[in-house]
Amino acid sequence: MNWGVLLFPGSNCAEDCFHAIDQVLQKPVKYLWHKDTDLGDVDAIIIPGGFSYGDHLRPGAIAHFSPAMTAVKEFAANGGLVIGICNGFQILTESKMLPGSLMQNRGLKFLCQDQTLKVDNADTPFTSEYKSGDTVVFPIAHNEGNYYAAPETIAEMEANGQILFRYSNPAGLVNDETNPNGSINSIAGIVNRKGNVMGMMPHPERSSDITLGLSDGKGVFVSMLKHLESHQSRN
Amino acid sequence: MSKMKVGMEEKLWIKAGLTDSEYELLTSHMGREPNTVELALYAQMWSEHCGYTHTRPLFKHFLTTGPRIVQGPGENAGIVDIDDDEVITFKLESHNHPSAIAPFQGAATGVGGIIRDILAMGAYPIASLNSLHFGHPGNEGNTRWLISEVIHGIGEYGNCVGVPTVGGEVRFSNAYKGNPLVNAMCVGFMKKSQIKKAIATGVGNSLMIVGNLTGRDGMGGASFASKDLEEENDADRGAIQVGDPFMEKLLIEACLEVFEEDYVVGVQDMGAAGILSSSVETASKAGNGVEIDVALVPKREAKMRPEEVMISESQERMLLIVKKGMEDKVNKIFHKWDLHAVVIGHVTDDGMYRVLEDGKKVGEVPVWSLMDAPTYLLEAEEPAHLKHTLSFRNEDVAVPEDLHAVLIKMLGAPDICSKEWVYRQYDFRVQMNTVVKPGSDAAILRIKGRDKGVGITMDSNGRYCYLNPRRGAQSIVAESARNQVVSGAEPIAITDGLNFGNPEKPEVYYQLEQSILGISEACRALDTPVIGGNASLYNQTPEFGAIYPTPIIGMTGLVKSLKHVTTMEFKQAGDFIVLIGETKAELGASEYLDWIHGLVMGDVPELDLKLERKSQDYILAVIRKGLVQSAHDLGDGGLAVALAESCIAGDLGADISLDLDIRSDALLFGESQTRFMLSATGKSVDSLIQMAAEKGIEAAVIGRVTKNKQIVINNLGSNLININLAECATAFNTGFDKLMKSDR
Amino acid sequence: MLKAIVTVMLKKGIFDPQGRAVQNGLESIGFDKVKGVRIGKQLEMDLEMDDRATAETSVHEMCDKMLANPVVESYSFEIKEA
Amino acid sequence: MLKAIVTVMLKKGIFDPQGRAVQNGLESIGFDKVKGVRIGKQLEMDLEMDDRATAETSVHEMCDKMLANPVVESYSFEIKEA
Ligand SMILES: Nc1ncnc2c1ncn2[C@@H]1O[C@H](COP(=O)(O)OP(=O)(O)O)[C@@H](O)[C@H]1O
Ligand SMILES: [Mg+2]
Repeated sequence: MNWGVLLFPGSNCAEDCFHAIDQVLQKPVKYLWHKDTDLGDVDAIIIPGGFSYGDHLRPGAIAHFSPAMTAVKEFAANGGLVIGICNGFQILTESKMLPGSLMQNRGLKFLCQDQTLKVDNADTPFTSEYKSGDTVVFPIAHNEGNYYAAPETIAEMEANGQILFRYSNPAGLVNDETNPNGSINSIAGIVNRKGNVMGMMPHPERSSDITLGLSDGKGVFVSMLKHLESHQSRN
Repeated sequence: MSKMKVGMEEKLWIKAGLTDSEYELLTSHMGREPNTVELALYAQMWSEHCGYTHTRPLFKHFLTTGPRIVQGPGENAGIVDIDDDEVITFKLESHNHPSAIAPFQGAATGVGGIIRDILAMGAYPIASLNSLHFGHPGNEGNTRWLISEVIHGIGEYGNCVGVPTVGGEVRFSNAYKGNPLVNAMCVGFMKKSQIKKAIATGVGNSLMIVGNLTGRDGMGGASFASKDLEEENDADRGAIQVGDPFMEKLLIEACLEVFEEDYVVGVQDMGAAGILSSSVETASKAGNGVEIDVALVPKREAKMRPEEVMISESQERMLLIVKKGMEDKVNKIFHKWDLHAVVIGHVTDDGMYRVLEDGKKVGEVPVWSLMDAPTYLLEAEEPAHLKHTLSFRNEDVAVPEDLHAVLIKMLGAPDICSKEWVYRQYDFRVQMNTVVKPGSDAAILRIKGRDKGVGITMDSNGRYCYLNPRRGAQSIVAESARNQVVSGAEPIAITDGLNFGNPEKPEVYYQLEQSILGISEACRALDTPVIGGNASLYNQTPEFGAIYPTPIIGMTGLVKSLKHVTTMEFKQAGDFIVLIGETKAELGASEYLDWIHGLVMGDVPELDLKLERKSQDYILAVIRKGLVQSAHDLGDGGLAVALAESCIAGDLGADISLDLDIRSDALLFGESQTRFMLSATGKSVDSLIQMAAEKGIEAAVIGRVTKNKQIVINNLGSNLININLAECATAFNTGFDKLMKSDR
Repeated sequence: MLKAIVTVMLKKGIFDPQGRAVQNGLESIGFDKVKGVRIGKQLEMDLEMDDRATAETSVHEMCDKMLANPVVESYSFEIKEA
Repeated sequence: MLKAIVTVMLKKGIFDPQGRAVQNGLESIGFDKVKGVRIGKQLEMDLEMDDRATAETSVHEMCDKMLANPVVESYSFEIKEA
């Protein structure tokens, strides 16, 4: 089970994602370079957070043209698991691998805090370790996390169970007050129609190493791992 | 430009910021009159900012060595040993003047600049902190704008470059109204074998410039920072530097990749006076000369004059001294990161600093002479205000009727209230090492792969130093160390930021000298040598006068096992609350006098450095023994505020009974030094008290943690405080918000 | 040499919190006749091209590909002599 | 009702890292004739005013007081019929 963490100029959570796989999950992981056209032998790809290309213009706007992203699209088209975290999510929406867009937080400020999320759909390769309705704590740290998509798109995603996480309070309540950034329907994480490309603003990797006091996020990577393992054993 | 013509008749060196006697000295060094380029070199290198002309003679007081000190002052940053052949390096730097003029960019470039100092040591930057001082915003949109821009600038730079901003302080006083203080600190980590030096050895080796293009930004910033902040002047405005954290991130990655190979003999960041000071310093250390051709420097603007290229303060640039023949290899690595690495000159054996333009010599002076800035021992005179302020007696103010209201007001005071408004804008978790996040006494970072960590703090107290510079400065060092020990860290060393007014005024020089003496004394007592620092003088405006004397202490400590990490919040109902140290009737210099009575008066509380050391050793010992559930030092706002903070953070109440014959405001809010508040389970509390007795330290069980959310304080059988936790929490948590909201 | 001035704005109907904040700020200092503030980006660029038609096609393409995100933004531009 | 369109740009000579990053980005996808990219803000606002001269004075004042930071930015604007 090989994991790849895609490195762009300005990615600054690549090492954190690497750490989550290498040290916490203890699985083989390597870096993928944005200029590469061939990603080699990987089973899952993490597009990490950070400020690719300085977040200039719009977060993800420049990064998604990288040669490696063409390869990532191909990998996803063949059913590979891709997760974009924070800036990675922004890159995935910019590259149209996920619907919608991430706008500036409605409070107009960068927001770093430990955030409670409610798991909305636990029946996906990214969330199977949770139960729907669970609340988990993942840190958020972003300036552009305000998810927007056209109403038709949102309706469709809701109907398809494509919303995986919503911002909530510790009791699992989801409303405007528990919404830190103004995202439509408090959306914190989504998956594509096919179910193999996921994007989320909160950082599961930062919530994986218990030394730092948080570990709910490990479930995302374990879910992916189990999916890959069962997938492999079926083949 | 008509000014320039007049200037031709005037003395050019005066315009450049040099005195007549300095000019005389430099002509004697050179054996002739300098040309414009040469004059510019001296003007920059002999400014306070680069040459430490007023502060250098005072540095001799500092203790700079110790068993853990690998590198003291003299390099880009000091280095301390944290065992296992691992070291951390840290330094702080001020960016006051730039931040006053363009707060967002000024603060941002301050963060970027200090990160490059750390990078130049060969280290990976693992944490940033900042110490901010502002005037009270009151109803003023301007100050609010300034505050929010500075914080935004710090956040944006740190967040983008991927270095967590894990701590610092924000303090308010109208002494900073015209002249805010923005000091940034950075900490780096590396293996001992990775240490780099700022040295230009090896005749024939190449000087390579890496990173950003050179433009006219920050023209003359070094001498600019050494001037009073007078009414805005358009020439100074041209001095705004713009930060590019994205470039800095690439620079970090590329430099560290280059450092892994054996290509580089020396590294220096480009800060004040850019190419000039970085190359002079490296050459001087090696006893060599250098030759630089300004035509080779990649520029953003056409037609820059040679001296402009030499002193430009364009950000995100570094100077590498590269072994002859390795230039292409270095460039290849930079190229991978879409950066350039360009040879702009080389190391020579003649000890001269030679500037060429397209191969033609445009300036040449001895390297040593540029480094030999004259120093000044100035006249010191005790500030006149001390007579008045020291005359304060506790009886001058009445004990307030409503102590409940006072506590609420104290918890919402700008200096005391929660700074979450600020650090919510900082990514304090990136890099995944943050064990204790902002909001506690010290930030704690783990060292990956090891059971150990480092504690980092930044502290100051301008009011204390204004009222008693020597003891005030001692107290700040002591407080920093208290913040370390209560967090489970053993204090190792400090870096100091000397923010003062114009030292040519005898009263300011007195404050400077006394503060340095105070720092030195406390550092010796606590075994925390000074391994680096920064001076920012001339912090005054015609309208508001000089700032409070504000030495800022950045301290690091070693957490020997992560099991020792301790935080301030109460952990469980039923635990015993123990007060360590003696509470005296001391109101002088307190936050309480200032915020409640509007008085900046009195003397700084007594401080016995021997007792301080003993008490801190005790705290660390009981924490390491696992006897302690929570630990907090008593600082601004004294006992009542510290208690409330531990309750709010733990969402638990407390029931306290004291028997001290002290007026109740001094009891609750006085700032007697060397005090700590611990909580411990019933199993440990006896050992805690017994160990204190053995060491001769005052310790008393003063109450219990309770689950009913009420803070109760009784003294001598009568009730002083009985207050709902939620009310305290609201005051504490909304204080900053209120400050930042206009009353309109 | 031509010059392109590109304006990228949030689409009508999408809430612009920054515009709102600026409007409130203006109002708080007495400019209460200002309404509906919206904030976007303006990009100025030099084009090493001489033919306007080519320049227009090229700028259109840049906007579609990179400068604007059609999910939330609309753009317009102007080509001038440099 | 009038409409003001205000453009705020970094002053000439002040480094614009964003502009440079976008220029590099454009170049990397083949737009190599684009140079000197600079990025600023555009503000659109409705003015409940009818007199152009008053509007102009008012917008000038807004820019000086809030919309632009004269240390690093310059501004220009246009008043139109809404
Ligand atoms: N207040 C101070 N106390 C101790 N050392 C200082 C102080 N100020 C400056 N230094 C030391 O002097 C040297 C030069 O300082 P500075 O010019 O600020 O360095 P840089 O050029 O890297 O910014 C550094 O080693 C610094 O640590
Ligand atoms: Mg340095």
